[in-house]
Amino acid sequence: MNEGAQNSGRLNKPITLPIVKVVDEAKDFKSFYFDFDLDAKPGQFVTVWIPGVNEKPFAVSGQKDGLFSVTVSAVGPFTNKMHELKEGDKVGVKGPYGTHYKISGPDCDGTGAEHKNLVLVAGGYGVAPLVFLAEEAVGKGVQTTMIAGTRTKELLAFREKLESIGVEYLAATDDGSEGFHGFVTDVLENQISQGKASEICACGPRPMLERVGAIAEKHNLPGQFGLESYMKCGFGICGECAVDYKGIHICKDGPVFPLATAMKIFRFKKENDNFSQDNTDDKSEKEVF
Amino acid sequence: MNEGAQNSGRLNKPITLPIVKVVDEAKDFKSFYFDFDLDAKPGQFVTVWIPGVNEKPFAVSGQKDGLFSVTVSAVGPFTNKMHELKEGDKVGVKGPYGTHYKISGPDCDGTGAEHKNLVLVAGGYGVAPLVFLAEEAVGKGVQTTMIAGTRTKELLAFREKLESIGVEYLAATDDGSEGFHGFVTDVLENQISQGKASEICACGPRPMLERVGAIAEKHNLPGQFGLESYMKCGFGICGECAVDYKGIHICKDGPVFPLATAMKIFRFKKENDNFSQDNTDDKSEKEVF
Amino acid sequence: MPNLETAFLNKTFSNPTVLSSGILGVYGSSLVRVAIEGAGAVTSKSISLNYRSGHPNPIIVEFEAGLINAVGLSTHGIDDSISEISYAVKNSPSPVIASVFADNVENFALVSQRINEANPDFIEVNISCPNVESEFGKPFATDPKTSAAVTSAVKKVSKAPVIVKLSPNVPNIKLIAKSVVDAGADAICAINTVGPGMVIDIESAKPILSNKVGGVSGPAIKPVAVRCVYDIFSEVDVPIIGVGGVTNGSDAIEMIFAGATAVGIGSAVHYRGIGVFKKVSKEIFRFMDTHDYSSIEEMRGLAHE
Amino acid sequence: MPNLETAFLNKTFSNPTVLSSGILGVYGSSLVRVAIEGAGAVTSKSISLNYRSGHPNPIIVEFEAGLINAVGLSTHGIDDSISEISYAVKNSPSPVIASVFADNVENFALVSQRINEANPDFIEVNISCPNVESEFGKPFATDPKTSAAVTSAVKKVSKAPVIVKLSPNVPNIKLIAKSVVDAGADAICAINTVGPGMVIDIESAKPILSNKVGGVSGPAIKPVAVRCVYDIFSEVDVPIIGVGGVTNGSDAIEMIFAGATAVGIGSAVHYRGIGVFKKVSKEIFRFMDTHDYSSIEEMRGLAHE
Ligand SMILES: Cc1cc2nc3c(=O)[nH]c(=O)nc-3n(C[C@H](O)[C@H](O)[C@H](O)COP(=O)(O)OP(=O)(O)OC[C@H]3O[C@@H](n4cnc5c(N)ncnc54)[C@H](O)[C@@H]3O)c2cc1C
Ligand SMILES: Cc1cc2nc3c(=O)[nH]c(=O)nc-3n(C[C@H](O)[C@H](O)[C@H](O)COP(=O)(O)OP(=O)(O)OC[C@H]3O[C@@H](n4cnc5c(N)ncnc54)[C@H](O)[C@@H]3O)c2cc1C
Ligand SMILES: Cc1cc2nc3c(=O)[nH]c(=O)nc-3n(C[C@H](O)[C@H](O)[C@H](O)COP(=O)(O)O)c2cc1C
Ligand SMILES: Cc1cc2nc3c(=O)[nH]c(=O)nc-3n(C[C@H](O)[C@H](O)[C@H](O)COP(=O)(O)O)c2cc1C
Ligand code: FES
Ligand code: FES
Repeated sequence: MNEGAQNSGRLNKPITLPIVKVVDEAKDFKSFYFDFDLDAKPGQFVTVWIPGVNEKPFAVSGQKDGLFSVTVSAVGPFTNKMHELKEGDKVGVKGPYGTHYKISGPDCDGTGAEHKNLVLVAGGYGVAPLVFLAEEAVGKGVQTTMIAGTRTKELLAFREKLESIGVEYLAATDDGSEGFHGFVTDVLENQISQGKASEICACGPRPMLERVGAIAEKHNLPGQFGLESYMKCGFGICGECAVDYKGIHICKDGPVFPLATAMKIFRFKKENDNFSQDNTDDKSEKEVF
Repeated sequence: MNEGAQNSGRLNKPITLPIVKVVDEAKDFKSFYFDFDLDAKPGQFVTVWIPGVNEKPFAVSGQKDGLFSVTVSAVGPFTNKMHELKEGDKVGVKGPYGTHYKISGPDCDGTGAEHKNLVLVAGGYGVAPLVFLAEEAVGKGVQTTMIAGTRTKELLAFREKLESIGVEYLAATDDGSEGFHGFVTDVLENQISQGKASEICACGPRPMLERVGAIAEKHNLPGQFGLESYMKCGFGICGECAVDYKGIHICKDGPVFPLATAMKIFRFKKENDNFSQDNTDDKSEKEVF
Repeated sequence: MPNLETAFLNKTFSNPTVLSSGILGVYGSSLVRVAIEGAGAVTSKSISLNYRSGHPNPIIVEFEAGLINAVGLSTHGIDDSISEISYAVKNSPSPVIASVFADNVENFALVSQRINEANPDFIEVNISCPNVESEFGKPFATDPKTSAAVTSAVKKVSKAPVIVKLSPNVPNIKLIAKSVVDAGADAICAINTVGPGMVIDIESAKPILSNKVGGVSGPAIKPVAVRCVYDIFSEVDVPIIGVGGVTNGSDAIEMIFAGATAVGIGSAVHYRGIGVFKKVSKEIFRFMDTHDYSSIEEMRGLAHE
Repeated sequence: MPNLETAFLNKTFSNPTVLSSGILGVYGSSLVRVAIEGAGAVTSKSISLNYRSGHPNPIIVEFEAGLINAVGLSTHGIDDSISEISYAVKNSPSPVIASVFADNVENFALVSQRINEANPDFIEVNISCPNVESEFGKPFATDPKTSAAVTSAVKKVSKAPVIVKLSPNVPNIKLIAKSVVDAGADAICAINTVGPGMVIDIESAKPILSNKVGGVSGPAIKPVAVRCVYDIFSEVDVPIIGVGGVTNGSDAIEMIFAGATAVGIGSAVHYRGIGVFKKVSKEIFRFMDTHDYSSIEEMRGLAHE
């Protein structure tokens, strides 16, 4: 849990940006591109404000040549409204916010061992930040596999883009309409058993993340997990996004956590917990001056 | 008239400083030293705040080795109160404010002609900024003469200090108790007639400045004049220190003005003036976009 | 090409910026200078019948987000003031607004009557000085009835159109706006300073202002000013001079979108110098140019749609 | 060696910093974290009887000099809130203040009664939310009578000492302070947010907050907060939690000199992170050390001398 850092110079006030491109990635799943030098890292998010409607968080799904994108699944009032927007329409953007996935090149420590096989596990729109991450990983020469799961074929996205940059793309659908018939976790276990996984980065629905986490723990693999939570302010002040017994705030302490922290969050049952019995390493002592 | 510049980073809020040294310079005339790196230029002023009493402007009279000083003549409630202060007492200081005397070394333009004979003309406590200026001028290798006038001998100050750094010191007293029996203007005329004046910097009571200005004009000598005015804010916002038909504010456009501007200010008779007839060179035209 | 001209009652300002009362407006010569330097209109420091010395120094202190002042309505008295305003009216290229204040309704009428002699383009009635209490025991601008009483008294005698300057320090500024417009106000100026506030020097453990407290101005108060202008615009149908924390073109646009016809600038003279009027005008012009607005009129009140 | 311990009614805070209501205080776990990170006491977000969804986003926007929020008093309802407060009370190393609010006097009593179940160290009565009107048609805190009525209703049922939180948006805060103390308030917290204010996005010409207006906090309001604390200290004789724009040790000292017993911190969590409590405590300590103050007590109210 990192101590909330000082906020950066930019005001937490939306910057209005026109949408410069809209791309259909899959059924009810669209990317919106903005002409703005965002300086985000994979896993970080922005908030998108549609005046008169609402403001919601979305992962940055790509950043290149002075453009950045978010990729939005239409699931409710706000995201449906977003899907109605066209090139030239303007929205307010704040961010980038939050922690990010940290990867380094394969030879960064001289051993050649790190990130030999980076496996990205995506559920639903969780693929968005992982596409951005895949591009960064490939750029650093890391061999990367994307395991993407959705209910059905039409919801799968980014296969072409990922394959074109050399990412191995493995799909899993609930109905078997494409790729593996079953869960991403089955594909993951298979990769691991073939020795083709040295680290896992995952993003998707909570139940999927919990199962992926359990697998990573079992095989003693390092992992980084992108979590979600209901958010209001998005920058660490309102307290709405706290998730666990330690008062971790997803918007600022997250959304990306290392495996160990993520597992603690998953296992947290507030009712049965007694904070004073906690003895994890990051417990600060109250200092009296 | 320079367009009001943007204000510097420091807040216009007094910084509390202890007095580190008090020096008697003459009768009812004391220097107060502060341990603070002020970065003032000769002619600029600070405001001194005594909590519960008042806040008043004073020229910086010296700045060296991380100390600066103001030299205060006891003339009324505030300055009398200041004279009661001892080493260790604290006052609030704001500044430095305003314009300053501009001098350059004798050979700065390669002709050796500039400031060959700088003559400083001081009346009363007007000597304060000129002592600071003398130190700077001497440091730049300019041959410098101080003509200091007061009512009587006991009011003369800084002779030793100035002579020790090589400044020629000429006193003039109303009662003839020391130096020339008469006005500084007589001494000045004498210097000029001897060819020992290439530029005049003056500070003192308004009538003295007016006469010095007339002499400078007559002999076509460049001059810089330190003016005073009743001040409230001290940094160009309240409008109390405006002196002339152009809305010049002494605190920000001054207190140091070139001869030509000073003479305009001296000659200004508001009742008889009609702005629309003014055609000085620095009149801006109203622009419409 | 965007046009910055701003119709304000019976006059046209060359641009929407207005020098606010109490900033550099003590002498006619300063008012003229500010007009020449680009203000669309200039307002004098508030004038009263009698000489008032104001508070001892310090009368202004800066804090992280603005200024606090308790100049204490120092004025030179009505005769001097008339000659200063006359000088400004004769020489200023922009309209001149004479600001007046008094300690009771009758004196408001008297000072307004006298100021006619100077022929100002407008009279601005300062009922909102945070440090002056009315004969009824609270600042005029906090009560709809006293606000209305002052307004109609001034309206009765003034030859110039009457602008009433409101305080933000009231539970419901709409009520006050309505009461002064019903009483005859031709326009509203909003807002005067917020608070009051206090700054304590932690070295001496003393309030810095000699008056201890003073009105807050500058960037700190901009959101309150914008909200007040928005509220007033939604309530009454007279032109508004929006004042409070305007420092750059964006701030001015915010005010205009909230409903301001013209935009007052005070503290920003400190932040950006006396050239701030020209600078803000240029910034407004540039915004209009890139956003396809052709007139100030067209932008007014857009945030209400 | 300076001692930062601060006696506040029947408790002793390890240092004078207090997490203000509405900042990170929705869940018990956050309150505990802030206490561990160094706050001398922590205050929950204001709790009401029934679930309230609050306003849609954006609910907070930053401007040059502070924050504006209209969270809209979203709460999870009394049962959930009781369990969160209980968790905090059990696990927090620092005293826990439960903040409550309601839409009428009776409900203030009911929510206060229920919150007893969680055993908070103090109850803070938020009568000053700028966006909630009382049954009498204006915010409770703007009227001495309603303020008193709420105070005595809560005082009657609360097992914990009662802190009443006041609004700065009143003509005379001394009146309100006196009325709540006469009605039994054990302490006062001042101030809640200033305004309200509005920020307009000039690209879309729309107010940014979904609620259009929101309360102003942060550096912008510090002078108003200091003045309010100064006024209250001069009027009544109960401990004061001074809140508003405190970002560093100097600000905290200013509050204490004005008369605060403890110092609330809200928006500065944004500017300096959750470690702000420890940082401000260290800065206070350093000031005391270099200025020969040995206790907070000794510094309180010094600006009044
Ligand atoms: C850090 C983060 C990154 C995200 N990245 C993406 C992304 O890249 N692409 C994408 O399509 N979606 C993303 N989301 C989720 C997205 O914010 C929600 O889908 C959106 O808010 C739904 O709004 P709605 O009005 O359309 O639907 P609603 O009817 O409001 O909600 C639909 C679902 O979204 C959840 N939800 C609603 N509001 C929020 C909120 N403020 N924060 C989190 N969840 C919420 C609800 O619990 C519900 O399950 C992300 C969320 C977070 C917290
Ligand atoms: C730019 C500037 C630099 C100055 N430098 C010095 C200096 O180096 N040494 C020094 O002894 N004095 C200096 N003064 C003058 C000094 O500010 C006044 O002597 C002082 O304010 C008098 O205050 P008092 O209460 O003691 O007397 P008062 O009774 O207030 O006044 C005595 C005389 O000083 C004049 N005066 C009063 N207040 C002010 C004011 N705010 N500004 C200007 N004049 C005022 C009065 O008109 C009167 O003639 C300077 C003034 C200015 C404007
Ligand atoms: C130093 C100073 C003096 C002021 N004097 C007056 C005054 O005499 N009459 C008045 O109506 N307003 C006065 N005001 C208020 C301003 O006109 C303006 O309403 C306020 O400062 C907000 O605008 P700003 O944020 O642009 O400064 C004064 C403000 C300052 C800073
Ligand atoms: C996001 C936010 C939410 C707030 N919610 C509450 C609340 O629920 N109850 C309350 O009494 N005050 C609330 N406040 C007011 C603060 O407790 C505090 O009084 C105010 O912000 C001034 O302090 P600051 O400048 O340190 O932020 C809230 C403030 C903010 C910024
Ligand atoms: S969303 Fe407000 S603290 Fe995280
Ligand atoms: S003293 Fe205020 S403008 Fe010069």
